[in-house]
Amino acid sequence: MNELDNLYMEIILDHYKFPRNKADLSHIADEYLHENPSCGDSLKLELVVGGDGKIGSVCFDGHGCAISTASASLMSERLIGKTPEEARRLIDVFLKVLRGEENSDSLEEWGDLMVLGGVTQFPLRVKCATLAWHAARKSLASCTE
Amino acid sequence: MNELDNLYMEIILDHYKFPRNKADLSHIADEYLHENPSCGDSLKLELVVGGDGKIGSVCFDGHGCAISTASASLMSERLIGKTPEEARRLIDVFLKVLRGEENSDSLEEWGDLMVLGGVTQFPLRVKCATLAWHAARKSLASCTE
Amino acid sequence: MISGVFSVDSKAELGEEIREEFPLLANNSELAYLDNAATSQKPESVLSAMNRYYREENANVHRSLYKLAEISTLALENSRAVVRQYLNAASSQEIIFTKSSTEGLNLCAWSLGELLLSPGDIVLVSALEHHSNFVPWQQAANRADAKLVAIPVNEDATLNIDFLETLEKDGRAEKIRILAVAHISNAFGTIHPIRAISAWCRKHDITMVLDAAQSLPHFPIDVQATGADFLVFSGHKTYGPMGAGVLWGHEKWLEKMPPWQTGGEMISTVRLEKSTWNELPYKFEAGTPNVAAVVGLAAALNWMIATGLSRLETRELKLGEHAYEKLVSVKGLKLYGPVDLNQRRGVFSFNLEGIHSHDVAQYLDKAQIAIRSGHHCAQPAMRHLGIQSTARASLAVYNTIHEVDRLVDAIVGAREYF
Amino acid sequence: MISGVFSVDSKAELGEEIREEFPLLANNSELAYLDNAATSQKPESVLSAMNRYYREENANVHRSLYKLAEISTLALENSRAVVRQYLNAASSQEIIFTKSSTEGLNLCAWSLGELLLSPGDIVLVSALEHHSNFVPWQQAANRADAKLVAIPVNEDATLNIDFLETLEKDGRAEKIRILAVAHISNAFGTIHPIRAISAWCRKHDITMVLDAAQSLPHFPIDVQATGADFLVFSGHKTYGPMGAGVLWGHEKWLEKMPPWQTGGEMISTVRLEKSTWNELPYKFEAGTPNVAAVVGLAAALNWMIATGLSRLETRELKLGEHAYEKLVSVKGLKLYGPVDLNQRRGVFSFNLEGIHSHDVAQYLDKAQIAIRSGHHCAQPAMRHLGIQSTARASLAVYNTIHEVDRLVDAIVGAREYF
Ligand SMILES: Cc1ncc(COP(=O)(O)O)c(C=O)c1O
Ligand SMILES: Cc1ncc(COP(=O)(O)O)c(C=O)c1O
Repeated sequence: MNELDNLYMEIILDHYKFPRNKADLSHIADEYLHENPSCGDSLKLELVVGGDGKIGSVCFDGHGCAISTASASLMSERLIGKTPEEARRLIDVFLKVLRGEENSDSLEEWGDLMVLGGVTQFPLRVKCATLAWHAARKSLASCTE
Repeated sequence: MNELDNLYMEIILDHYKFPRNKADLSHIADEYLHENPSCGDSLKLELVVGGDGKIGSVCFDGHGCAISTASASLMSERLIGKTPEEARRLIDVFLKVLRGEENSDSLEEWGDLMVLGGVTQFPLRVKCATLAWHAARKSLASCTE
Repeated sequence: MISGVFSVDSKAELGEEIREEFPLLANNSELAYLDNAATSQKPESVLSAMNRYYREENANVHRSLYKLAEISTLALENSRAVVRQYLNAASSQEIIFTKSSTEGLNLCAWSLGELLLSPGDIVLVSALEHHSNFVPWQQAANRADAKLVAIPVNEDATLNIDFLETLEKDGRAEKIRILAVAHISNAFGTIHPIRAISAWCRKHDITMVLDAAQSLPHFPIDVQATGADFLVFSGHKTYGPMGAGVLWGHEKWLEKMPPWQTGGEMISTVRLEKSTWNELPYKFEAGTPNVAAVVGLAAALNWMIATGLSRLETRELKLGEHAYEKLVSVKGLKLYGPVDLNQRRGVFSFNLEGIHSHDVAQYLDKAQIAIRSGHHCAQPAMRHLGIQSTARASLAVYNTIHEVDRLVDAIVGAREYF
Repeated sequence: MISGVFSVDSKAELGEEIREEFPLLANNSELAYLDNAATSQKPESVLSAMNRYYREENANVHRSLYKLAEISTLALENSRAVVRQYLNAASSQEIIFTKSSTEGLNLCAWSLGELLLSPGDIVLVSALEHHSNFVPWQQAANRADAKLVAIPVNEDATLNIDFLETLEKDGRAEKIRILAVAHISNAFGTIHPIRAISAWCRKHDITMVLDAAQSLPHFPIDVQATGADFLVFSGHKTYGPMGAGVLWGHEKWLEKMPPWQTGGEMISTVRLEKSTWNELPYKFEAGTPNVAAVVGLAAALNWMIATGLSRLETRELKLGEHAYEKLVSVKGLKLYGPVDLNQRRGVFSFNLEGIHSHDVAQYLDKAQIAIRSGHHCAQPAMRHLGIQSTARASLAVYNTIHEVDRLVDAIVGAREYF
């Protein structure tokens, strides 16, 4: 089951079992739920930009598989401290890599996040891995434009 | 071309070239046109029941192929002099034979009309051969019920 | 549930050799294909029937006089006759070929909806429907300013039939024009009490549409005995090819219904202002029909008859019993749906505690076990039951006891992996 | 009319050996199949692509995580990419798979009609349309209380394009929302001046729907160069299988249009009150897609590319010229359609003086020559021209000069027989 281990790297399973920045976001209306229509996963995201113009906190809530949960968790760690502009750039690179439009080497400097590159070998899981990132992209669009 | 001659018997070609009881029925509105939607053939029919309760005249007008024209011509000869009830019975037998629900022997006593039995070997021409008969069936329904 | 039309053969029990008749499975001996509720594999006889059609009989139908077109037209109409007989429909005019159940249900929703629905009317569906038997009715109700009401779901994924009484008592029953319900739920395998439902529809003069997409693959259906006014199914779930579905409807309704798709073959006369329609069933079959697929569908039904309908059913029931017993005994596994085996068929929807169904499915895939994970196009049902997704294993006659055992072993493996 | 996307190969002229690639024709060496406007025969590569799909890749698409479903999904999406490239569409999202041209045109008429038409508006069609591009618009106009207007036909079965000026002058042009027109008439082979028409549409802000059912089989089309907003074609007329059609549409329109058929795959969320839709192209693809047919369609386009688009076209033009010259010289034969060969393609509609076209077709059938007789689903055009029916011979690349000669000889025979 080597191939499977490429997908479910230890870091991913760790973030799945102990997700960072997962919080109860039931105060956010269901309208703002981000959904993956092809599988039923759904996610809420709260992204707060502080007075210093940097992202102060990223929280998520929802039901998802190991990949989507770990991806949200890893993303939340990564985005905190970035400016919205920087965050957008990061997200775009990540989405490109996952869509196969950019080499996964681009993730090499991303630390733990790199492990998500393995998802590209499982095309049907790409949507799981990108759900949180699409959600963040949308939140960032609405928070500054 | 033997098989073809089974379809285009001399009698049929004769009735095609010299149709009996074909008349200008342009006084009948197009609404009363009977059509074969699958091929574009169309036909008008005028059927007059006399004071003696018998069909006095059957006229037709329209564009059709050899089979549909000959069939209308042969039918017109056959129906004249019959009561509507008798005509209906004849028509039903004919339609059954052409649909293959009854043996074409049933047409044996019908004289020239018998030649139309050959059409059953050409399923796609059955609609041509029955157009006039369906039209007569309809006219008879409306003239007595 | 065997209908009386076919001579039930008395041959020996069907064994695993049946799997060899399915080329894809024969070529993949390690594959446990357990996603049959999504689509079935096709036996050799179906594939060769389609192949032969394209190699020997291919032509457009109806409007041509040459031999090949005559043969092709016959192929189409003979297939219609096979379907008519299989369903015991009153006439071939009642058999309308569609591309899928979804298209058949849309046809009903658009055309029957237009015929029957007025503002204030109610369309009754169940909350257990596949989206294809839910969304079209929701949209039809919207168009007519009518209301969509859903029969609620019990904890065990059965319908709360008492709700029908509520509808009688509060007077809403009088406003219901159409009831659309599945025969078997694709998400949980529940068999719905369709005779009780159709009797109730009769009483209230409600037109009933039966979605047999998940039942026809498992046992033959006599449409006249169902009490329904319409029935749909998909060939591709019934050992047949993609692109061939059937809508059966009572002639009295089909005659009254306006056409939906328009174009070639379905017209009688076309004038600038107005067109008139061809006779049934052609009125509802606009455009060049997919003769090859329809030929494949007839071959599939013939394959089932030739193999023996009761043998097929017996084998499936046995597989199903085995799967049920094994699955309920897995620690940490929650199996959804009725506990009474007589109330369910073919589909096993489950979750492993603390593990998302996607991850279970991914794990099983590595063990060459193909199951589905997700909402199974049944979001309203999932929401009713408060679940996000399930893993779903669904059976067909070519599955084996060994495959079921492998499924269960791999589930245990997944529980340990994550 | 070769588009620039493909490397135009410089191989030798295509010869009659091409016929051998078509199993049905190879198995019927005496058959002159001249009903290609109705449906084409399929090359071996198309049949084996579909066969392979069912034997090795068959599964439902999109919603499953197992390997086979991944392969099947790839098969579907790769086919979409092939079509996108063949048509030079801006993106794969603009490629919607339908079962046929008829379904694509109905989708446009229902959905675009709902989006664009208001009471008093005009839908402009031509009087030369196939019923599938006429009746859906007539019905859409009816639903919206709009009016259907038809561009009249000249004696030679060309469109009376001056009529567009009339519409400008009398102010009706302002009311036209949609124009639907064929690229090539299936009844007479007329090539319509679609660039002039699309330029006129631009000027008047009219949305243009192009029916390419009869043109795509004869030359590649760059959708962006047509100036149209939508285009449909049928795989089965383009060396592909039945059950696979394409609707291409500009994303800007597709995004705005409401879905038409609803159900599985095309939704995002489903609640009792309301549903939301999936992204393009899935919004318009309800139900299980016919993956096998779509794979066959892509194989057909690939076969054309591999054989050489310019070689195909050259061969067809040669056959067409030969047929035209031979036919016009037959005594008592009236050939319909344009006299200028540059204005026509592939289709030869004719009548023999004093002999009904059905009888001609029947006679030719006995000589193993398959042609069509009737109104060719073009009643409005027939009425305009004052004819009831015609005999129609239509060419594909596998026809031969000898077959054309046999056609002409048999026509002469028929003239003598009747
Ligand atoms: C109960 C039920 N109804 C309808 C459908 C739709 O069938 P199709 O996708 O073949 O149109 C399905 C298939 O998933 C189903 O299971
Ligand atoms: C010009 C034209 N449009 C539309 C159609 C309809 O195509 P289909 O029957 O494949 O839907 C045809 C086919 O006869 C055609 O020739």
